[in-house]
Amino acid sequence: MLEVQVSGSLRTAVSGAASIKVEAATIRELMNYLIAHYPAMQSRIDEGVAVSINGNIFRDNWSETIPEDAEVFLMPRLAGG
Amino acid sequence: MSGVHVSTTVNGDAVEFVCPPGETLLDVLRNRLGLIGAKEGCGTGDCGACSVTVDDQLVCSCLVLGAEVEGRAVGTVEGLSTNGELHPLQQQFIDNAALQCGICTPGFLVAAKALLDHNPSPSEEEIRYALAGNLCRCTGYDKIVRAVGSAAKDLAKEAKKSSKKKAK
Amino acid sequence: MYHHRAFEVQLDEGSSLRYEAPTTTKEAAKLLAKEKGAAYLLAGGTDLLVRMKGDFIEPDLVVDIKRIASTQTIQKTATGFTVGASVPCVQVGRDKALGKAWPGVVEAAKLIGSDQVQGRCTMAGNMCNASPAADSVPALVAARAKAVVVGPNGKRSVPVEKMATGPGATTLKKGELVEAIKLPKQDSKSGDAYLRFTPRTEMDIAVCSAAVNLTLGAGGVVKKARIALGAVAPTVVIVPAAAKAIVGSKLDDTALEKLAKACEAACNPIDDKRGTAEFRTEVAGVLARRAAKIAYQRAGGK
Amino acid sequence: MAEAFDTSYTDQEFKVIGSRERRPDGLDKVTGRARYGADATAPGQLVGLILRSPHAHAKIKKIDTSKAEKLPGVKAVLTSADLPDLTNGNRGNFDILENCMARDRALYDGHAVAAVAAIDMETAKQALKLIKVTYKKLPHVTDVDEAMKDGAPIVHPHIKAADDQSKSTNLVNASTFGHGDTEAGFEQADFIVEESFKTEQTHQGYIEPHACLATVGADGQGELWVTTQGHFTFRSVCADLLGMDIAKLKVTSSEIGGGFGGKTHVWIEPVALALSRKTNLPVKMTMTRDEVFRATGPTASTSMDIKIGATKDGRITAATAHIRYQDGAFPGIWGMLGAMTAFACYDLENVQAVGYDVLVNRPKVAAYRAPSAPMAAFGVESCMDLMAEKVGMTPVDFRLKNAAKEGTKASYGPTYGPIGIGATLEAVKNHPHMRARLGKNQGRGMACGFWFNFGGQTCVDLNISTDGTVNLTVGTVDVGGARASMGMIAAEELGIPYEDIKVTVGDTNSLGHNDTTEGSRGTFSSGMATIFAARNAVEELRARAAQTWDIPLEDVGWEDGQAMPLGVKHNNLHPLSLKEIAKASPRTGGPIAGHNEVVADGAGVSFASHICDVEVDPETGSTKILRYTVVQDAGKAINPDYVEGQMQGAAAQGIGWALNEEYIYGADGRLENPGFLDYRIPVCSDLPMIDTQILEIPNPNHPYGIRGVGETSIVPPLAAIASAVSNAVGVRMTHTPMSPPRILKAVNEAKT
Repeated sequence: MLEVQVSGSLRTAVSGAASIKVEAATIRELMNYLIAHYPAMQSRIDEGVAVSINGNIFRDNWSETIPEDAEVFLMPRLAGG
Repeated sequence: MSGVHVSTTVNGDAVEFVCPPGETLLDVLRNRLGLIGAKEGCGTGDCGACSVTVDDQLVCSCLVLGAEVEGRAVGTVEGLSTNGELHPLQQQFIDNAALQCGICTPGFLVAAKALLDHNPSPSEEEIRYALAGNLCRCTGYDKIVRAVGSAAKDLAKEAKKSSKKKAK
Repeated sequence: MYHHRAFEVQLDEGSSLRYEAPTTTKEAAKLLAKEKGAAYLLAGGTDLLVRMKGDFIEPDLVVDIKRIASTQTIQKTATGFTVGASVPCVQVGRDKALGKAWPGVVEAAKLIGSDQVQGRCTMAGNMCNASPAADSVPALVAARAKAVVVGPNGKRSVPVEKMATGPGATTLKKGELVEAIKLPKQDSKSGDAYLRFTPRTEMDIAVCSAAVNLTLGAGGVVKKARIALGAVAPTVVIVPAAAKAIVGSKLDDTALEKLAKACEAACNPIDDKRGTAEFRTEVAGVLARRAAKIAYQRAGGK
Repeated sequence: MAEAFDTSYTDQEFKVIGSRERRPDGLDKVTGRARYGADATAPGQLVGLILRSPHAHAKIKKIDTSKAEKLPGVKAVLTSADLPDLTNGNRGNFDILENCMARDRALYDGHAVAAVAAIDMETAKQALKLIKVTYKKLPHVTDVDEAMKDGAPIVHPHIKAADDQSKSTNLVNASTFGHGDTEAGFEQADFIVEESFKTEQTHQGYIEPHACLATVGADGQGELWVTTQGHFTFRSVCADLLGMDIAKLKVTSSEIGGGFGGKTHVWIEPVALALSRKTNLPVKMTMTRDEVFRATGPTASTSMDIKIGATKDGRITAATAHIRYQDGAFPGIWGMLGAMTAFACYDLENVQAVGYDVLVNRPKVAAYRAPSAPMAAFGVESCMDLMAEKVGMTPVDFRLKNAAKEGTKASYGPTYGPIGIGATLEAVKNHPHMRARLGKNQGRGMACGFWFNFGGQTCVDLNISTDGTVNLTVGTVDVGGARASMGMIAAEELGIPYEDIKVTVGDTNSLGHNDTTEGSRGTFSSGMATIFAARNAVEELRARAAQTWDIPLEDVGWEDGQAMPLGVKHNNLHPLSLKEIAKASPRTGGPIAGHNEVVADGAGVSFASHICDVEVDPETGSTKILRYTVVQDAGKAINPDYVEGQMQGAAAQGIGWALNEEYIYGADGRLENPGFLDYRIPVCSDLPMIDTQILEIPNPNHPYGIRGVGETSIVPPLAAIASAVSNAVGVRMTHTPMSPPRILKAVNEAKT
């Protein structure tokens, strides 16, 4: 089981939890798991989310694999100037 | 109503055009003569992107009516380089990375040339005040001021050379 | 598919605007007098074109006075200087004799806008635009300058302080135009100075300003003074009390303090996007004090 | 596929990278040939203009366009009725649609309510005057704190309070980041600093107004020439809003006259396309400066409360921030970004930052260079100085003691890899600027800044001509000299001269999707894709050499732009140059190309520290910047000239923000200074030279170690200047801009 930290406004979509346990080996599996277990995540994922794996932020590459003991953060997608 | 018929010169070439009495020189240059070097950044004389010269006097072409230039001599950035050779200001702007987005660059070049025509060796402060009518949002002006300073030196060297030639 | 050159030469059928460039003031006055619609004078155009661009005004007639010979020159006369109404401020700034006699007036003229604007803007236009923040006006008023007004019934002379009646409004009657501004001969042992406050070093409108013109008597004592403030009231403010405060003094700190207080008392400014009334009042006093010192030095005071 | 390449940093020797090559767009830009948004024209083009609301908030009861439609020369009049809602539930897209053209209500002064297309400018202007809009004025709110109060006018009734679905609210979001126990942390503190701050709204202030030329044919296929930071994003957004097929809308990005985030959003483009679709004629739209200020871009104004606790020896025990961002009339993520960045420079055990997004009757807030970070840093860095004073340390030493480092758990969650904050602080500490003497009424300040870098979808094409010159087509808009950097990277990889490479920003028909140039991603992402595309081409070049020599591929190496036969058994063979291989290519298998699509993830983070000296006139409150120094980590500076340019330009924007730039709204809710005369961006004579020092702490997730450099240096200036001014006048400034009236008022209040 992965421990996924949920950041900021996304927590409302996982009934307020700061972190959740997830069964996933890639970002894609993580997303599928979230949609399956937290329907409210669907729209948030459509709006855009980013995943930080051991400090590296991934916005789009859902094929990225997630190591077993990785530090994983789920955060809203960022915008910049 | 009828348009105003205007005969003038632009960068030394005789030009004739007809424009509405209320049309600015900037719109005439861009929309009637196809000279797009002068840019409209504000239309109120506050940014200098439309800088040109009229009878060697630096002006904002957005604050001049096309009708006013009858019989005058208009100079634009397109007239800065002569037969394919860049003006030292143009070369130094490239060499000093004095431009980023470049929208303000034509205005700066025209204004800087007007400065150097009157003051061949300006101090940094003189350059900064002379160019205060030209807004740049990309560079922080640092490299622009350096480029103008270097161009002044280049022009001085050229002047020396040509005066030596004359002496011989 | 994108062409470098725009080829369409469509004319604005809608607009009824006409452009005239007469060569005498008489003609100009006639054009203005007989115009039924909205007629505007064009000298430098640095205010007029901005107002046209913003659709604040829709002129039916624009009369360009730059082709009128009598408006084009700066003349040194026995009684002082005559600055033509279409003389751009850049030319005022380069006139050595004028700069020597009236350095305050000249530096005020040079402060209007950027080099680009300097190439176009005129002192007469600055005066007739009647903005409370006009840079050249306080200096002209302190210098006791007069405007030469030409109209259908001939010429008249108007003290500069009598020209504006409020923001954007002047005493010019229909058919009248300003041909030139006359500056008197500066007295000996005299000096003038103008200072304005702007948030930026350039490209700004005066938040408030002060002009001082003074004459020294024996021993560097101020004999005569005239002080005018800008942007602190609907029109330029002459402050006799401030003059009184320094006349008879060698501009010691108490005199200067009195002058500053008198100026603050004379202010009647507004809060707006350019500054608060409070700020304008306080800084007007500061500028008057600083301008007085400069004028004093120029007059030969130590 | 991207996976085929290893993106991790290798400490390779460079021949081209790091030199100061000239930008390829320079010549066009100094001769006036460069073509920007407003520099394109098409045969028979119409002029499009937009009618904008004069009210801050009003119900649109009726729009009568009949008179305008009858005016000779008017070809189309458009209202929201011509832009039906095709967003099927995508609220973000609907907000964009409503911002482009008001529907039942005008939400801010300058909100578009109708548009016309006519044969020329004069006719179009007249037509606007003939459109009669019947408004019913509604109460408005423009201040962020006012908007949060009970009973404040509501901008969007459909947005309900998180805790009470029956109650409408302007508070659209509260984002919390942090870790540890701040309450406990504050209890361990010997000193507490608690202060509130305000920042006014500023605009990106690009000199080029938004402009575009739209053409839609009767077949529904379209073209859009536009000044944008992201033509692929503009394409998909416009296609979505207008119900067009993405592939049938060709978007070409013109030269861009400055964007700074403001050109990552669509404004007039969908309207221009809709007008063109109505007329099947080209429609050109160019915003006036007044429109740019009233209806595009600005960044958020903010109001915030910062609290920091520290021990006597200068260790921070806890820190909290509550920052309220004014998003304008539509929800954004600005509060979230502020909360994420506020404390990112520091290594904190107990930290909590909350960012609030608040709606008001002002234009929709857009990204502006490191969006949200400068305001947060203004508050936090000012408090860092206040605390340094309390604990008796210099501002630099106090920051160094608490600086984040590799392995620090960032205040926004993740654990940092190698980062540059400590190095920039050391550089500042040792900089001669810090030892220069100060005179009367002068003060010095320093501050730090953090910003993310993004990666994202990227795609480049590299084609080798038969003479050995190379076309490199990239899809990220060049906003700061990227074409030079991309050419240098391709030259480095292929081993040929920079001059032999022609770099083009391709239109949307010529490449796969590229994300917008935002988040300092251009050089990082396209740089990565260019490296891989070039290496991809080198593979092919080696294969052609192998074929020519008739030896196995693994016996062919690549060095200095030549295929080298490897091993003694081939020492009879002479190296083949890229030029030779290219010349022979028609007979060795045809054109030689390299290609790469990548999701350039794993972008680093970026830090900067600034030093500023000012002199304040105590009688007028006027501030002069005497000296300014920028130290920033660039990861790897591909072209130092353009990296310095980014650092200097960002600092200058920060200086304007700190001293004079602000949106001024009247009681009527209308913007009072929509022009460059009264919206005061710094002019040349306002600034000194801006010294720069580039540090290079490689990003481990990029082959060259590149980090984004574009944005970070706009973050420290507000705080650096605030501290400098405060040190000069002896009063802590807590409200930007620190305009002369604000400074004089503070000084006078301190006297009494």
